[in-house]
Amino acid sequence: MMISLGPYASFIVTSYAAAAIVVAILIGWVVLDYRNQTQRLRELDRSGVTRRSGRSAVDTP
Amino acid sequence: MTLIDLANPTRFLALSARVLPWLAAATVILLTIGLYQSAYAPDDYQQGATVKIMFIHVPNAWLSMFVWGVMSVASLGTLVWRHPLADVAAKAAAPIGASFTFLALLTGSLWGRPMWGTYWEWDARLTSVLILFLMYLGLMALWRAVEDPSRAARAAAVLTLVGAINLPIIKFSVDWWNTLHQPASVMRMGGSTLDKAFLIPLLVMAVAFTLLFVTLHIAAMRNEILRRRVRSLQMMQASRIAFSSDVGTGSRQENASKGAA
Amino acid sequence: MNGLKPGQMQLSGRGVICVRGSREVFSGLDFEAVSGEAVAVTGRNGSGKTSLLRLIAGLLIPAGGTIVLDGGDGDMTLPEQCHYLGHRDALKPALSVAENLSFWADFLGGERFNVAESLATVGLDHAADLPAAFLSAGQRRRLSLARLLTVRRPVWLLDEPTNALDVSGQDMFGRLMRDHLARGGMIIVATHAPLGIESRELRIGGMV
Amino acid sequence: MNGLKPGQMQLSGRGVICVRGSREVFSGLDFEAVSGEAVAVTGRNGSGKTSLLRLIAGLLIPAGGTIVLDGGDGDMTLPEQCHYLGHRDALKPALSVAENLSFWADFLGGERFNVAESLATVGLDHAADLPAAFLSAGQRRRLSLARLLTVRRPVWLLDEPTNALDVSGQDMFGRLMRDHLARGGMIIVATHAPLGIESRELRIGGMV
Amino acid sequence: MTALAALIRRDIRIALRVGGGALIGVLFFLTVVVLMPFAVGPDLAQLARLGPAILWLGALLASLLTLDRLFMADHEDGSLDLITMSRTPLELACAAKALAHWLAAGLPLIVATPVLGLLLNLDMVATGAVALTLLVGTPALTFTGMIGAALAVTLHRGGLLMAVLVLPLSIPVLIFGVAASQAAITGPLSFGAPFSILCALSLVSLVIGPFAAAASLKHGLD
Amino acid sequence: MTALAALIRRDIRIALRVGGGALIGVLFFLTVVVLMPFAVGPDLAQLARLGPAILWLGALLASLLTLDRLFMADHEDGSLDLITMSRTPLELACAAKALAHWLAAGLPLIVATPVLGLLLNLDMVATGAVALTLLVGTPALTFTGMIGAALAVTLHRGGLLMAVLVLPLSIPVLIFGVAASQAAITGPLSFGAPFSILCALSLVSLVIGPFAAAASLKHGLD
Ligand code: HEM
Ligand SMILES: Nc1ncnc2c1ncn2[C@@H]1O[C@H](COP(=O)(O)OP(=O)(O)OP(=O)(O)O)[C@@H](O)[C@H]1O
Ligand SMILES: Nc1ncnc2c1ncn2[C@@H]1O[C@H](COP(=O)(O)OP(=O)(O)OP(=O)(O)O)[C@@H](O)[C@H]1O
Ligand SMILES: [Mg+2]
Ligand SMILES: [Mg+2]
Repeated sequence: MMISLGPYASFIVTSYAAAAIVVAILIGWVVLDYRNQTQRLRELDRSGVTRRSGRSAVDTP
Repeated sequence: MTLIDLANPTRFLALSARVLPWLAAATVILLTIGLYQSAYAPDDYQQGATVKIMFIHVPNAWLSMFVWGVMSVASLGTLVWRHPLADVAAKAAAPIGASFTFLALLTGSLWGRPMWGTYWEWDARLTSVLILFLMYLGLMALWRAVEDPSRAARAAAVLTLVGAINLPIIKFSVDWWNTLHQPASVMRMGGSTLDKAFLIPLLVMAVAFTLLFVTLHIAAMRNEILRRRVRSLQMMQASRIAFSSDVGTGSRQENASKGAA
Repeated sequence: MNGLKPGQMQLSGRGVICVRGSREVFSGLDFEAVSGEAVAVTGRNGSGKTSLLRLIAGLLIPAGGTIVLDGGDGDMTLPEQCHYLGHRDALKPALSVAENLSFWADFLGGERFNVAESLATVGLDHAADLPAAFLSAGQRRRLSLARLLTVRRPVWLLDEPTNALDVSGQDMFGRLMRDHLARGGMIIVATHAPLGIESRELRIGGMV
Repeated sequence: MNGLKPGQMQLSGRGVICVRGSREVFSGLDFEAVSGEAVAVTGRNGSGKTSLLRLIAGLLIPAGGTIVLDGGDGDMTLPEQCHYLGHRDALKPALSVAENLSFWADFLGGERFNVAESLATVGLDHAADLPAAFLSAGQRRRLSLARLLTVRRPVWLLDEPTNALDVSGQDMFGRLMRDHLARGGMIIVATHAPLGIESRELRIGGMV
Repeated sequence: MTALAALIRRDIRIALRVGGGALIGVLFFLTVVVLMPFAVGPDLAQLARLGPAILWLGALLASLLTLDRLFMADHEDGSLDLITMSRTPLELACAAKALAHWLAAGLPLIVATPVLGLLLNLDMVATGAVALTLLVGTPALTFTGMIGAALAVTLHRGGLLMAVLVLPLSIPVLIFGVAASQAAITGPLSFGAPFSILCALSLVSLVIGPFAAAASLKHGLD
Repeated sequence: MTALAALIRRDIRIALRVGGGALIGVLFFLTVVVLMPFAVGPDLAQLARLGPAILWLGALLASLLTLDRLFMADHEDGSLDLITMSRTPLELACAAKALAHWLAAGLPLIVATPVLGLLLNLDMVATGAVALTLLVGTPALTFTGMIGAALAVTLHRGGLLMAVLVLPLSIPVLIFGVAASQAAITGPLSFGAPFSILCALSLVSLVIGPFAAAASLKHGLD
């Protein structure tokens, strides 16, 4: 069913849409950044740079 | 910093991997409920349907201040206790806080147009929020501009604490100066004056957004820890220093965990 | 107190770790120095000599370990009992030689300090009224040496102090150091050149 | 041409007068240097060694007298044929070691210049990617020595180049200078310390 | 005490010699004031209305332009190391430096205000009001700007980054400074309210500035 | 050519690292724009009228705040000695440095203008006009400012003195920049006339700036 938004529908829709977009960007940033960093860690690991403790650099799930 | 960063952040990584799915699930559920409730909330007799903007505007406005508060606590952690996770927390929070502040500003202006007849007015509440936004951006710029994270952390911490003075100004600006913006009706002395029909969805949305913040924050902290790990590995690679000599490792570990305690 | 004779002081570091720019410079460093003794810190370029002096002066914070001064003035922290002479001269080009020196004398708390006399000691009496901007490298160095005379402090931390000094300047500086040691002072000096005074060597071998 | 052999060069100053800050530093100074020769400029602090080097480099204008280079590249002025290594390092802290060096290589016109190799020569290969802000005093000095290798220039003007260098650094630098002289270069070096290469002394005794 | 007095004396002396003396400060102020009509148009009535704002902007600008070197020079020549090591608490030393800066750079501006007021077509009362607000408000600019100056040292950064970090902090000072002056000139609104807020801001910054600056310097040790 | 390219590349790199990148420039501009309404009062219509002036003042400010270090840093670390000695004519080297400065500090401002126009309530045409005048005019600010920067090195003075020297030179640029933008917005007056004067000013400064700066540096040898 449609919710009636009155004469200022565009303002309300824009607000909700903006919030959705910004939140989506935040989620995207967090996810991509995670991929990026784990990727770089794996590359460093492969090139033989490890932390002093001798463990693998990638010990995250 | 190398080891100090690795000592208890490692535990944090393990922990975050466990709690993140649950947090994300809870956020989605609450957000769904909140959105549903706000969709079917009645129109306000004065504001009509535009009152629906409130369910976005107010949680974001609250969070914009809350996040700065979180950052201030983290800054104390950096300066006073030199806690290794503190600057990670502060750095990770800034972009999220800036986003919420941006949303508060945007939805506020969108609400202002029908209500006050203008998108923007230079009054105390609006201005102090704008200053908050600028300070978020300034902090982010500072973090980006300085490569050495521990150096940036301490400077950012000082600045964050100084900026915290802005929080009471935002909160009480409506009381101190008579502004366009309406005074507090939910969080005020002597109980809320808001009708239940609006109050409940508002609170649900507020909790949902807070959960969203916590989720994003933990995820961003995890990324930040990984980024620092990458950096210190790259530094080692760059300087090709054999970090193999184990002299002093023991005391360093000890020191690190002491710092964490 | 640690079996020190009265008036005797001992500076000691235990397991000192130095981290700069997220790289470990040295770790587990032990050292000590007592009154009347000069310790020459030596090591390759980048081994951490300057860093060690700055750690003692409180200008860097150790990532681990402790540095303490026993037998000093209990009211004062270790840095407050040190004179630090670094690579940089702490001179203001716009002020005259005498103004520069008397500022430090006032700021560091040297009462009844005779500016003209100390300038004569370091061989700058003829230049007292010149702006410091007019000084040559060696003259600048001499002026900062004069700072060591403004107020008596037991510990001198000197970072390559003889750089830019000519032969007579090095002699003069040798005399200053010997006087200081004779009065029960203590000198920690990072250097690559022979010092001209008797000293114990502390070799550090941090990163290159 | 002054009876110089082909490929032979001669730098000569006649009656050079130097005035700084309206005070005369030295006057009537005569000197010369030929290819393959190192001239050590010595003198007390403030006698005008640095000033002399800067006069030759065209960074000061003589109040009298002439300085000419015979037998050099006729297309170029004297300063353009000099490498000048002063007290200051001409390094940008924000750039990495390699970036600093390759900037000077590009700017000074060194084609086919191998940055990594020169860094290895001066013992900084391990630090190539570090920001120059992270370097110790001696490492900075080594990096500026590497600048001498970017492009071949016949005249090296060095102002206390061994300051802050450790023993191995001084050896390395001695080798660099010997190579340069062997290839027909010329070195004018102001110094208080022994140089480690054979040199002719030019003593100046200007004002104190 | 002698230590702080010596620091203040030295800093003022350097400022007067290097900055070219108080005259340069006034000249700068004058230039800004002369510049503004070109930017905003030469309408006299409007100029008078904007007068206090222009004077305040000039003061803000002067502090931005000179403050970023407040600690940088001492850092670069190593003086800051010795100041940090000394018995004088760093907070007090910071406050002394800021005070010296204000005396050398801020005070001349205030003294010059009456002359500039003439140029901007302000009447006596208005000029007096602006001078008074500047007297009370410029210390706040200096003492908040000091935080940025200390950060500049810590971060090895200067220029625009500093301005970006400091400007938001000085916005409130500017608002109330201009508001108080405007109130004195046109206002049905009272002069007292914004003026007392301005005083409060100044007092707060007098306390917070030195502490924040000292904290930033201490934690930025390297 | 490689020498100049290397110089430009290096200076841009340093500016981006030390100044914190182009983003900081934009952020600074934003802060200035936010600041102005406080100073001149929040009247939206008046703001829109003052819009171009505010944007121009922001650009002027940004150039003042960053330019004084243009040669100072190179002077202090001795790079300037080597640049003076090199085969590259000093005039060209100066021009290259100014160009690098403009690319790193000026260009981002122009790119950001549209966003700021929104805040100042400017319409599309007005924003476009301001951006265009800034594009043409900011090089003039940089290249005249360069003269002041060179004098600052020669005189061992910075800060306000340099501002006092530079500001009068930049007044004409400011006048015609604002005039052209105003003309495009309100004007019965034509956009073309002031705009072409602005172009001429820029061209002149492109020629005069490097020569004056190089002359000042050469004569200031010490
Ligand atoms: C850009 C413009 C705006 C900004 C920056 C802004 C900012 C804020 C902030 C910071 C809060 C939280 C304050 C607190 O917890 O005390 C808030 C709350 C609120 N705002 Fe806005 N606002 C804006 C526009 C508006 C408009 C136009 C309206 C409606 C006419 C509005 C209605 C509200 C309401 C109802 C609250 C909740 C107050 C309470 O119950 O505590 N805001 N706003
Ligand atoms: N910038 C200057 N302005 C005015 N006078 C100067 C300047 N620099 C040096 N002088 C004066 O010129 C004289 C020579 O200085 P110069 O730096 O050439 O000496 P130097 O032989 O290199 O000394 P040092 O062994 O200390 O390096 C000194 O007496 C000094 O006071
Ligand atoms: N500000 C800094 N930030 C990060 N790392 C630094 C910094 N200063 C020095 N380092 C690093 O720390 C190490 C030790 O530097 P330090 O200056 O203590 O050496 P040093 O023994 O004094 O050398 P020198 O003989 O060249 O003076 C060096 O490898 C250097 O790369
Ligand atoms: Mg050293
Ligand atoms: Mg010299």
